[in-house]
Amino acid sequence: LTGCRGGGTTASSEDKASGKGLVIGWSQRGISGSDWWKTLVDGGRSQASSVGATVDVLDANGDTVRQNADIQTLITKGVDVLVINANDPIGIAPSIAAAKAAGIPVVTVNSNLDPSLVPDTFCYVAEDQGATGALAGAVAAKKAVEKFGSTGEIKIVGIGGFPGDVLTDLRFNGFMKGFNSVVSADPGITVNQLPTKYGSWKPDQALGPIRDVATANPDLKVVYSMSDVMNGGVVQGLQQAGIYGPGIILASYDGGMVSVKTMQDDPTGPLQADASNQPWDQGTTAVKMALAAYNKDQTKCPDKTLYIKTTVVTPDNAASYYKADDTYVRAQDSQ
Amino acid sequence: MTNNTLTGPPRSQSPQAPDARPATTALDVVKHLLPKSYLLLVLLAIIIIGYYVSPDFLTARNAQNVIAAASITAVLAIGQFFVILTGGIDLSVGSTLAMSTVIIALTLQSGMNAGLATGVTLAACAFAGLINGVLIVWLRIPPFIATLAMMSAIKGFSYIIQSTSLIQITNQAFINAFSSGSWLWVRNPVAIFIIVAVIAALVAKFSTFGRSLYAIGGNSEAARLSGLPVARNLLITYTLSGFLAGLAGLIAAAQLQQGSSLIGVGYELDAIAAVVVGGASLMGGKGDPISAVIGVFVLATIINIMNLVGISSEPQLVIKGAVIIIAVFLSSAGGVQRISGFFSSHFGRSRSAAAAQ
Amino acid sequence: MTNNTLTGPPRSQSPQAPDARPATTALDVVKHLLPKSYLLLVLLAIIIIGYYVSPDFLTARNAQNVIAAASITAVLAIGQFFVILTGGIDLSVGSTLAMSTVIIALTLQSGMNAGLATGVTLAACAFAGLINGVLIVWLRIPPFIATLAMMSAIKGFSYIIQSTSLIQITNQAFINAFSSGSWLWVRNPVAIFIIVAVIAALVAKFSTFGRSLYAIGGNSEAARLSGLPVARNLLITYTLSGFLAGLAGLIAAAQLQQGSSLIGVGYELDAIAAVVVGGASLMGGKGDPISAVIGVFVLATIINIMNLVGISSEPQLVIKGAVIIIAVFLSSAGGVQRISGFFSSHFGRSRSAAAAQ
Amino acid sequence: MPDELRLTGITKGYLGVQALKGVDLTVRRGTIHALAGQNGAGKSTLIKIISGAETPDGGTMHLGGELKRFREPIDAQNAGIHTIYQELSLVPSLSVAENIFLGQLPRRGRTAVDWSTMQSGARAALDRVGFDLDVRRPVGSFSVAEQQAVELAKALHKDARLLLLDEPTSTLPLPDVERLFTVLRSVAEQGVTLLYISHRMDELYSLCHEVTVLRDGRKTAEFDTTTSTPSDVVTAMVGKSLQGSIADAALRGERSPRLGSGKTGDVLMAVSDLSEDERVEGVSFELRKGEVLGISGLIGSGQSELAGLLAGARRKSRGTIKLDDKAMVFKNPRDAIRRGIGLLPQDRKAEGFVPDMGVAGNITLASLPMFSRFSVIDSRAEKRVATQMVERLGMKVSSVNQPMKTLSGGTQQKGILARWLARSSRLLICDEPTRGVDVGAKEDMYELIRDFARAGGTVIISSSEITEAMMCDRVLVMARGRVVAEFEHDDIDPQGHALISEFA
Ligand SMILES: Nc1ncnc2c1ncn2[C@@H]1O[C@H](COP(=O)(O)OP(=O)(O)OP(=O)(O)O)[C@@H](O)[C@H]1O
Ligand SMILES: Nc1ncnc2c1ncn2[C@@H]1O[C@H](COP(=O)(O)OP(=O)(O)OP(=O)(O)O)[C@@H](O)[C@H]1O
Ligand SMILES: [Mg+2]
Ligand SMILES: [Mg+2]
Repeated sequence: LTGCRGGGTTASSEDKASGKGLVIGWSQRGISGSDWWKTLVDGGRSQASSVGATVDVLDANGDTVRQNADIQTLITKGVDVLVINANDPIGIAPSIAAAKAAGIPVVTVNSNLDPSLVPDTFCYVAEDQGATGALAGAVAAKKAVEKFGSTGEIKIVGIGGFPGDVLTDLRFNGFMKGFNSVVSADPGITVNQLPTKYGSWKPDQALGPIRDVATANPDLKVVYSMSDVMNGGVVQGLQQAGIYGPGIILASYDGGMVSVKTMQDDPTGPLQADASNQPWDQGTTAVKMALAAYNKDQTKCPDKTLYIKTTVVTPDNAASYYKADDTYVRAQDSQ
Repeated sequence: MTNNTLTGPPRSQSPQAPDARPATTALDVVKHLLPKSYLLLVLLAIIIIGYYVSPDFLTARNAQNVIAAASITAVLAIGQFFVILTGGIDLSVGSTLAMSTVIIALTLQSGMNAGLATGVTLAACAFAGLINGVLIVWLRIPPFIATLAMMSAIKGFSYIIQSTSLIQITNQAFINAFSSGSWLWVRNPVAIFIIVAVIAALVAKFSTFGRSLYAIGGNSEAARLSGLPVARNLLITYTLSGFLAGLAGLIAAAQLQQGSSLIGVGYELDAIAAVVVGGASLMGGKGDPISAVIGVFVLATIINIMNLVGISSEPQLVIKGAVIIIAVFLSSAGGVQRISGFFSSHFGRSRSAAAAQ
Repeated sequence: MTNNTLTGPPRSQSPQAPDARPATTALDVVKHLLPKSYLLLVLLAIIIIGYYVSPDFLTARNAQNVIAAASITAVLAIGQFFVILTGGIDLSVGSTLAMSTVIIALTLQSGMNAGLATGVTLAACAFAGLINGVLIVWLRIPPFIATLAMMSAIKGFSYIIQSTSLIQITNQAFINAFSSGSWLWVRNPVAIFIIVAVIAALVAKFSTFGRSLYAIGGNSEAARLSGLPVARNLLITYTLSGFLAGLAGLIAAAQLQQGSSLIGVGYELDAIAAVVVGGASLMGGKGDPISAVIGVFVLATIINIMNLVGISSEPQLVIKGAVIIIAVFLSSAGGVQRISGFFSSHFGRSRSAAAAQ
Repeated sequence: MPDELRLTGITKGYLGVQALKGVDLTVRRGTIHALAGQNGAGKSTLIKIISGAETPDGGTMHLGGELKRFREPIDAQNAGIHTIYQELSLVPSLSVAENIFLGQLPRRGRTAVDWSTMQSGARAALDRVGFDLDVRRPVGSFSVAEQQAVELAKALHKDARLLLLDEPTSTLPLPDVERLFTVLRSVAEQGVTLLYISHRMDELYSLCHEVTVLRDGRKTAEFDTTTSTPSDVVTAMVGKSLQGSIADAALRGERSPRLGSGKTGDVLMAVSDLSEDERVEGVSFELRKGEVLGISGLIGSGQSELAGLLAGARRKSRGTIKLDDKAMVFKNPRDAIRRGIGLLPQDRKAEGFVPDMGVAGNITLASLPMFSRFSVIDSRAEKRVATQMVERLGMKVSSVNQPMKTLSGGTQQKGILARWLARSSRLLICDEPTRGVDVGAKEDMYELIRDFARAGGTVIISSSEITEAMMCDRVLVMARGRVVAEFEHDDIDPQGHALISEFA
């Protein structure tokens, strides 16, 4: 994947206003090994090529210090617009300031920035993590009530990335909000929320903690994996603890096609909900916003935040979302 | 000048008759393979603590799970043991493990049969290990740096060949062979690591290759001057470490039913810590593979207990650090002797002081 | 046998007349501090390549950015250099750096003034380093294992004190001092690392402490028998490494305007690689801090160039591994001599073969 | 004269070894006092205790009448005790000047090293021991002999009241030994007390006033050198009379018996124009089967390098080695070992044995294929052969599994010899075979070499000891990397002047 070299000297600004020859600098917090991020970037690239723009992607590999250097590099290369998938909300403050000083508009995607930095950006494109989590939570709660009845205790454990990581907090709190909003209708149900486990967003790291928490809590009812990436380890952990099966409800986040397929093939299996955050759509939208930013057309993103529409995939609707060639669920209308 | 042919001097040494009893009955073999007892005592103490603090700990299921999960690290640690025995270190095994999962997933996906795919994967991982060896032996890059660079390069390579993130493994023959199947009531991954451990122990103790590794780690110049093929054996050792990392990767891939470059991060450090907890010296020439495996179980059991009693993951990191320190202090840093020495000298001194009054 | 009272034959040694000129004019100081030239040549070669492959590379902005970004690793590498000089290693600096960002963020959040908060943070990090030293000197845990355990423990501790997700830093005085401010056209982080590097170079070359570290790394038993305070100096060295990791953490915290335990993963390996690329030996007793800093820039510049020309991150990992191997081969593994030796012997042989015809 | 040093009841145990079992020692001020004893008698341990490098388990030490307890070497140095340890304690990468002042580098201000003071001080210190080296060069770039001189300068430049010297001459060329003795005598005349260890009886009797003998961690005798003979000392060391033995004859100044006798007409090895960069230059000779060939020369003259080249341990830059009339290229020791060549390296500890491995393992190290089938070691055969070797060579071991590092120097040396006997080597290359080996073990080594030659083996002895060279059938004398002379055994005068005059 070679990006495009050089600044926007080849195209006239009229061309660029339509997207032709526009150079978009894209700073990713990570790509290697993640389909999600790859799909995000691919969405961006595809949208860009459809309007004649190019995307120059740098990968910070999960290191904010390096991401700052990357953004500086993109500014040095003279890109027309920046799309930033920030590694953390405030760490890239110096880069936002540098972009502002260089007169380069900034679109952020997938991960939000601190409110203090938002005024210096054009638009934030993402799913609403809380709301998306809530979608999964609500479905999981419904299925739980169906399965376990409207009385008794429901033990829930969530597994996220790292202690003190924003994403984990947003996705988990959203999930619990959705979950509680459903079960609150049944006063006979008490929700017992176990301390959150962390799997570094990796399948192998998720296995041990889930296995052990399930061993110590054989009456576990709902497991919420905050990323599809960890599901391999989560499933294996539950299997090893001997509680994987009809007695458990598994909810997940991301909308990965593997999970969709699982629900389609085994509609009564543990996996009952997967909140989809549509990386492809986030990527295409980000590039659309980048073009708008170049044209200083704030009407395209009036609130500086554009939440893409997200959905939750369940065994009931899995068939309609399943596309063998995709890796993540896309918005139905964009297909 | 004539030769002064004097009678030889009476030998000043009176050789104590060395024990000539043959040392190779089956019982002796087993005795030889068993590690120094107190590391086992440490493990036993941990198990007893686990029994008291968590009712779920000493259940058959949990024990099986801990052993099965530890089998990955144990296989890695055995490879690492041989490397450390020569005085080297292999930081690339975590990346090699990840590469192994990716290669097996890709080859299975392409429709290759499980046996062939396994062979291809192990060969590729052994080859990565061989590159480590070549860098160390021929380019004379220090092992730490050579394998650190390879850690990065192998990771990059497996990202490249992976191309998408998660490649599912659906081949049941493979999953059965390396994860879910069992053999005489022993789960396959456990059987694999037991076989590897026993072979390793026999190789270390009774083979010329193992003997020469002890010599290379103990004094590589003496080994060279004694005509041992130092370069060749180092190449074999790093190749073996890559091979075993590949084998560990197969177990991991079968367990997670996927190939992914994301896994295996930091496993090399766990393996190294286990080997040193098992009494080996990072300077080389000391230790045995069975102790390294016990080292793996010491660390794995403690984390399992902490998870079972619900200690949250932040203090777990602190406790893990402390356990490594204590275990290494007691094993390779000679802490047992020093503590007993301290007490006896303290006790002795106070006794003599009392006597002086 | 009789006493060999023989007249001494003329000595076989032909002493080279020692230069009696005192070596401490200002120019000599500078000359002493400059590293062996060819590492600089490697850097220069990389810069020239960069110039040709990317028009953006040799711009003032890019140069400034590379230097500012490298300043964190450079400060870490200087601390790591001293540890490696003694023959040790410090794997805990990445975690210490993260802890530093958390502590400074917490203290500033609590309303402490920037100066005091800085002092508290650095003291805490130095204390973490001191614990490393105590484990190594008093408990005789090998440095690799002691700092590996501390890497885990410090990480756990900083998760615990962080308690929430990241903590924002808004104190402008602090951000100014460690990141955005500048001093005589030099950005503050750059100024900090230059000052640290110069002091380190002076200490290594001209102070009794620095020389004693060379002695400890070169032959620690000889150092002890010569009456050097080996234990004390090792304690100081690990404390210093912790302190400098804390300082690097302050720069990182000011740059990222936050405290977070997630920062700094793997930085220790970058620092170690840079130190060895800079010609130091992991066996100790060799190298100098300025070369370690140049090692940092060799690696940072290559990554910058790869980014500028748009190489994607997967092959970058492979290239990074290859660059480390090549750089270490050329610097500490004596590759320059071996290559030139190979060519001269080859050339010599072919010449003599020609002459024989 | 008053007592300068008085030790009473010193004990010291290591893991499994009681090195000192209650030693009393009194040294009078201004005298040169010798410590003698077999390998492993505890001499070095005693020195380490006096110098603060080890703490005793029991006993007391008085210096100048005052009770002292040292915890670290620096405490002893502050009390005026300076030491030359048996193992070189220099830092190879640091300059000569820094090594001489290590521990108390002269300062300018609070922390800065005062280089000019240090360098001139170092030159003065070297001058005192009669050397003139570039004090700014790293110590590691000098020869072993020059390094030993630096070690001497390091101990002698300080104002000492007590000097401890543990085998300082074992790696020093003869002329330098004489120069050292002159310095030591003048130091003693200035009132400094010296405690001196050597395995060379002639040195003890030419330098020292009194000799204390240790055996198995105990003091067994004390002699005045004016009223005793080396035989008395050795008898006390060994614990029985040597009357009529080779060692006794050697001590009485008789020439040691010739080592070789089986010399035949067949040429085993023919070397021509052998060179290695500047270290060995154009060496040519023929070696006959059964011959014992000496390569003599001062330390640093290149004999060790030549030995290494012949054994494949080093790479030649030029020349040919023919074995049984076939040209050989030894890329590594393995190639040479395959052809039946075995090397006893000069630095036993660094190159000779694997310290943590047992005696049996060290003995079979070069012949593992013979003790294994399909790569599986036949422990029984290994143990049997090791036991035979231990008995045949008279090695003092508790079991064949005893770690090699716990053995005395002489026993270690025999173990390495046993390695080549087990390998059935036909050419044994011995580099300083008796360096640091006690009198009894030394004669044992000669006897073993003699046996080897008698049984048809061929031997090359590379040595800087005149007496050793004089025992060979033929001696090549080396200087500055070249062979400068060649002597037949019978052409050498009893004192070896013929050899020494060629050393320059
Ligand atoms: N650090 C140690 N650990 C274990 N044993 C030791 C140690 N140092 C010495 N010993 C043992 O103590 C005994 C006395 O050793 P020491 O070095 O004092 O003998 P020595 O008289 O100096 O011998 P040599 O003439 O060979 O130098 C020996 O048996 C030796 O193996
Ligand atoms: N590795 C080396 N690098 C540079 N110079 C060396 C090296 N080894 C030996 N020399 C030089 O070669 C010469 C011969 O040294 P060396 O001490 O090895 O001789 P030797 O005959 O083995 O004497 P000895 O009997 O010390 O042990 C010395 O001048 C020494 O400085
Ligand atoms: Mg001794
Ligand atoms: Mg020699």
